[in-house]
Amino acid sequence: MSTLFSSLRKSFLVGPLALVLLVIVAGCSGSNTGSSPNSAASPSQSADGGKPATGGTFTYGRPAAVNSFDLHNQITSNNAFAIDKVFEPLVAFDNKGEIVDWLSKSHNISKDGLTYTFVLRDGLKFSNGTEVTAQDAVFSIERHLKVGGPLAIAAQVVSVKAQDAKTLVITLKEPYTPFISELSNFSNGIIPNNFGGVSEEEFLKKPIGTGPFVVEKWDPAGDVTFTKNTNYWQEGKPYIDKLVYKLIEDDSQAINQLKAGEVDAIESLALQNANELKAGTATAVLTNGSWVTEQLFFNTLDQHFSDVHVRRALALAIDRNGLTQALTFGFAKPANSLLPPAIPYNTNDTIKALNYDVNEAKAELAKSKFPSGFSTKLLIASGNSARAQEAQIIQNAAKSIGINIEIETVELATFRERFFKYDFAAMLNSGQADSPEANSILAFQTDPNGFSKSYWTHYTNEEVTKLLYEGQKTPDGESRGEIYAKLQQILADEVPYIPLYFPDILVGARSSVNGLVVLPNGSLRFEDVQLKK
Amino acid sequence: MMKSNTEIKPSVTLDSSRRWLTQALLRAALVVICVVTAVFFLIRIVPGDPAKMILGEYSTPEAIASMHHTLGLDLPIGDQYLRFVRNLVTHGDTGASIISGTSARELIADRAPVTLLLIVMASFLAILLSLLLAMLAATNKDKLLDHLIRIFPTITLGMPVFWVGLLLILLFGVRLRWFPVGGVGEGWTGMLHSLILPAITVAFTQIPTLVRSLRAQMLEVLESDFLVTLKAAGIPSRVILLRHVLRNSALPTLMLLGVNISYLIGGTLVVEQVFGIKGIGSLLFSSISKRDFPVIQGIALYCAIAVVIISLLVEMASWWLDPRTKGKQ
Amino acid sequence: MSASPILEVEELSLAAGSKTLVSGVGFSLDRGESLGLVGESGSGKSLTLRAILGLLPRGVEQVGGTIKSEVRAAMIFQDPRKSLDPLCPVVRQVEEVVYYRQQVSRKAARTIALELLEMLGLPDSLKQTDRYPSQLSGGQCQRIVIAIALACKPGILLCDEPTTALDVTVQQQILATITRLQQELDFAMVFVTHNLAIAATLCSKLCVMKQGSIVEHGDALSLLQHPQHPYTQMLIDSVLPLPELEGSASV
Amino acid sequence: MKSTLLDLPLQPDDQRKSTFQTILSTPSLVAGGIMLVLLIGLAVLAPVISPYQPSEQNLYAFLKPPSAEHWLGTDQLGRDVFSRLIYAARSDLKIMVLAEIIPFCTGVFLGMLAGYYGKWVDSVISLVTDTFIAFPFYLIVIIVAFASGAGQRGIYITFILVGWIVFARVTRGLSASFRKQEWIASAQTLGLSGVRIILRHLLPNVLPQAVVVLMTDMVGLLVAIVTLGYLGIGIAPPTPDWGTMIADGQSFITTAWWLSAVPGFAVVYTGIALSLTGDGLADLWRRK
Repeated sequence: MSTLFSSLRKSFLVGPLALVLLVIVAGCSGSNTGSSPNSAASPSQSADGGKPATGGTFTYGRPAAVNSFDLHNQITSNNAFAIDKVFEPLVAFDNKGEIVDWLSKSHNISKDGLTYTFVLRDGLKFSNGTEVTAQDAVFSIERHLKVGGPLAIAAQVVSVKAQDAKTLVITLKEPYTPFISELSNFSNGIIPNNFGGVSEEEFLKKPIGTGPFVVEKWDPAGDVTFTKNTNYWQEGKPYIDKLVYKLIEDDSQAINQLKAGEVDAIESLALQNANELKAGTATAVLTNGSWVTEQLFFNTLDQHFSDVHVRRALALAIDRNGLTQALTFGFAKPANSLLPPAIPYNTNDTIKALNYDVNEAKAELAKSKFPSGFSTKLLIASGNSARAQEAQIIQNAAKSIGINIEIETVELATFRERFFKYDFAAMLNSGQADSPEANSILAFQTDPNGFSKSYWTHYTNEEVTKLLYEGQKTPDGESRGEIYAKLQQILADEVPYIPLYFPDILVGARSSVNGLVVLPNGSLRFEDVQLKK
Repeated sequence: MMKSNTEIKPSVTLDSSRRWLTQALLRAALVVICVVTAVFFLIRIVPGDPAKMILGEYSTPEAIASMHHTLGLDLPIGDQYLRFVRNLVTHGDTGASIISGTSARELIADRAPVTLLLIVMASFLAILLSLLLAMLAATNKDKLLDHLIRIFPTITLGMPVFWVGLLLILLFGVRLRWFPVGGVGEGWTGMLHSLILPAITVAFTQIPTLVRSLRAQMLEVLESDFLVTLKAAGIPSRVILLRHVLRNSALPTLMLLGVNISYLIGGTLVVEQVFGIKGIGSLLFSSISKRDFPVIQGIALYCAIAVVIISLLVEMASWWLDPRTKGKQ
Repeated sequence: MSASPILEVEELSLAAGSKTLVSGVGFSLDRGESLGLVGESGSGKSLTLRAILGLLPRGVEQVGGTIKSEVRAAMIFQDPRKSLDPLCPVVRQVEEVVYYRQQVSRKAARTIALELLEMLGLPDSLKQTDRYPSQLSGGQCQRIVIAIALACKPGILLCDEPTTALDVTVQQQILATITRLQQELDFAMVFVTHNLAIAATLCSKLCVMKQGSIVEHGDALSLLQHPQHPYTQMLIDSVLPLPELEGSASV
Repeated sequence: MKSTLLDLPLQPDDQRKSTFQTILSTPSLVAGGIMLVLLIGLAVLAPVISPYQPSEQNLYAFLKPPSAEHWLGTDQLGRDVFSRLIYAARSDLKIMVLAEIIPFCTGVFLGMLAGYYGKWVDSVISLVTDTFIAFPFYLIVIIVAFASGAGQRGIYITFILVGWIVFARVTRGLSASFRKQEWIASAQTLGLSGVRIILRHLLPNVLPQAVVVLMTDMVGLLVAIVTLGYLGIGIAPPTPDWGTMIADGQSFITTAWWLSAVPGFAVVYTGIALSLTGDGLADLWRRK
């Protein structure tokens, strides 16, 4: 239960910000090291070997309404986590963040990293019963290329061709390693050729895809009701008949409704409420390692925070271990590097970060233009009590080295407008990857030419930019790792943002729910869900 | 033989009642004019430049100038006022939302039904519960029940309304599951069902004051001479209580509620937040944090005018219902 | 008339907490008879009436003695305006009492109520438009109160200073009405007043009360002519010139 | 309010003693007074009593249950709840009292003016009163508090704007009824000026009632301060405040209920103390 303002919650971690990850081309299939998701609390198949329990309606409480199913134009989690129930990509990531074949039976990436070949599964059908062909995939990817959108395909695609009814070939101009990961995103789901013969507008109102669920009733400002796709390619699944996305804007409301059994699971579970649900006999908490990094961002255009010594001093003054412990109740890891441990090439264990040392912090501040401290403001969004607490810890830490921070709390919408306009000195926010790819976060947070302008910090460093582009072209392997290690070290030294911790994905559910799969981007897979009667 | 009594002189003439009504209406109109003026100046009383508040500290002077223009702040103050009043009179509006461009009136009209329903339910519950409690206390004067009911306002006076709401949610929503813990249900029954807890919460803020004065009122009625007349005449006490005591106490309750309606509306705005109800309250909070001044002004204006009208109606109703006021004229 | 008295009060004692308000009051009343209870304010007259009525004010209790009564009692109060529900039209109030007391239909109750009002000389216009107490004069209100009392078909009428709050001319009219009604309906009456003159004109028997006890009682005429108690003498002295005037005027 | 009592018109010594006895025989006043003295004592002596600094964090000892070391446990940032509670009493009560001073004075004065002079003075003041009272209290509080930036300034501004109305209403009614009484008329015939009559004669007579209202009004103000804190637009952190303490503790209502329950009770306690004192004072003056 956080404060009253109803809007901010996990969607913030998962969606709007992390949002925009520029997708570019090249690569081979990922060598997903280092991802170590905690296993979910109860996503096991029915253990008794008997027939799985089927039927029933699953109600999922979510903080924001689904207002569009246009997979190529959407990015925020409120839509993404509904789109991925209806449309599915050729390859997908599993709950460990590993890329696996999904609609494709198999895929192959040529040695030069320029040709991608996918073979579709046999007997694959859309929810209306039509066979899925390679031509549908061609249409889907071409529309994405044409539309662009917030998750535009960044790889330089030369051609997309259907070699035969089941085989799709994509050719790139130059290698782009993150490509295969980015194809696993919801925005690369497969839709029927020519929207199945209806107009685009009509199609997006009644979308047809290969996903486990079909939209039955949809209020763009309220709830969505899905029914199960009887033509789903995973035999016998989904087990439930209906899935309802229920709009519950307020955190505490959501928790109360879960406790009261009015919903079966909730998407927005604040860290501080997790243990309460875990302790309850009727409720459980499902977790997974996330692709999210909670950070303190500086506006490098600000008179104080343009000084690297000020930023370093503050980083040294903050006890990240203590902060993580006090705020996250064991549902997070303290952060050293920008990349979360669930993302390949993270250097969280090896990086030399600025660790808590007040004396050193004071010494660092003494080197700056403001040796005797100053007063500034910290911008946070209302409605997220963990952030409010976090802000107080930072306020206290800053005070210990002579920096006076006034906490400015504004509503989520205002918060976003403010930082989009660089109208902040420092702010608390999080960055997130959309696919299991280092480039996903790094491009968003370090590219001064990208639309996010290094996550609105306006941080510009030529070497960082160079390393970023190099990493995109380098095939997976040690040399790519070295590039990203170097990049992360520069960021840790110059601190345009201080990574604070990596929060787990938390989903609150009724104990009666079985088979819920939590993905590291915060979405859920419902096809294995069974409701105990 | 006794002399026959002279005819009854009607103590209230059509003339005096018309005079009273004109006075009351005139007064209400004057207050409304003052309210409009106050709302107009609201944007100016608040420290700081509204344009700067909307655009942020890092905004350019050009942007601020253009925002001044949008808000009409570049005009002389007299013209601004005229413009404000003209817009209000012709469109019943305080301008378009700075954020969405929709007219403030429409935004408010969208959200008003739920809030109105909540206010009506809360008023109804407040009257019902306080009458009940006051009656129990007054008929059991100086007994344990009376003491308990009398302590109740003392304790609850210091209870913040959000706190009461939270307790009620925990008890009736989460534990007992009698009512939904928040939001607004579908259909009429769902809506009413989901608004019961919030209505009780709002009513709760009114009950202490109401019970306190109602109990005194009822004791006065219970100890009045006419009650002895009725009892002596052998009218069943049930009839006395329901028909005479209740009616005589209901009128002052209604008047008190009329005086308190302003507090009741204010409480409703806060309670809406606690229960996640998308009414005027949540519109107010979101408009405020977006510095959407036309909408804020609209909410303030409509709430205030509603208070003036309700007070007037209550005044008229009690004047109409209470023959004593007519006798005094 | 009847062999036994219709009201017998014996050794009545009333107290509020530890404070004795009325002690050892006793008298009896036959059918059609009138008794005057006279005394200064606070002497316990009204409380005695309330005790007979069975409606003691809150906090006052009967601590001794008995009240035996075979007939219904009804009461008329000091302040007629306060004795009526201000929010209930007067005819309705009379009608209500008739309805509950005489167990007749609503329609019959209304007819009876209107007859009563006519009997009491209230204006005919009430039949068309009902009025609230605040719209009537004090005397008119008192007539309504009497109507309510009569609607109970009382064997005894208890009058608690029914004229004190009224103008002198109206006082006369009300007293005349009560006298006339008593003759017509033949009820017994206990008349409480501080005015010995009024008591003497209305009642055949008198009791003089002081500080909660009866200090002297007896036949009205003999008591006036041969007062035994100095207090009675004092009361007589204070109104002496009046009896003749009143007497000649009323009979 | 103790001092107000003693400032009342002079009385001989033995009568003053009886005043003291009357106070003792008014149980609600005694109870309320003791509760208030305790509360104010804690608030004033907070720096002496509190075992810790209210904003001193210990990120490794958070959400500890009550113990000998931390009497009411620690909050999410490892701050001592007891210390915060009494420091919050200090800040909340200080604002409550300070925010009432100006409205009380202006309200009582304007009310007396309106009641004493009647006519157009009364009409103008009543019109202003009616205008302000038309705006729901929380609406104005929230708007002004938000617009003037979170913190104490908003509370002061709001209360200066609307707080005086209650007092003006009460004193206006009282003054109007006194005006018709003979002693005022006789003072007027003696040629005393209006202001003199108001201050010398009217004021001592309306003050008791106004003080009774002040007690109840302070409860309302405290609740408003706490509500603003809860909404996140009241007293800004790190200054402790009961409202923000309730809001912060709300997440742990099932695991560490005392976090939000204790400051909640503090508010209710203060409310009871003030309204008991108000009731008691009203009783006392009624009996005189």
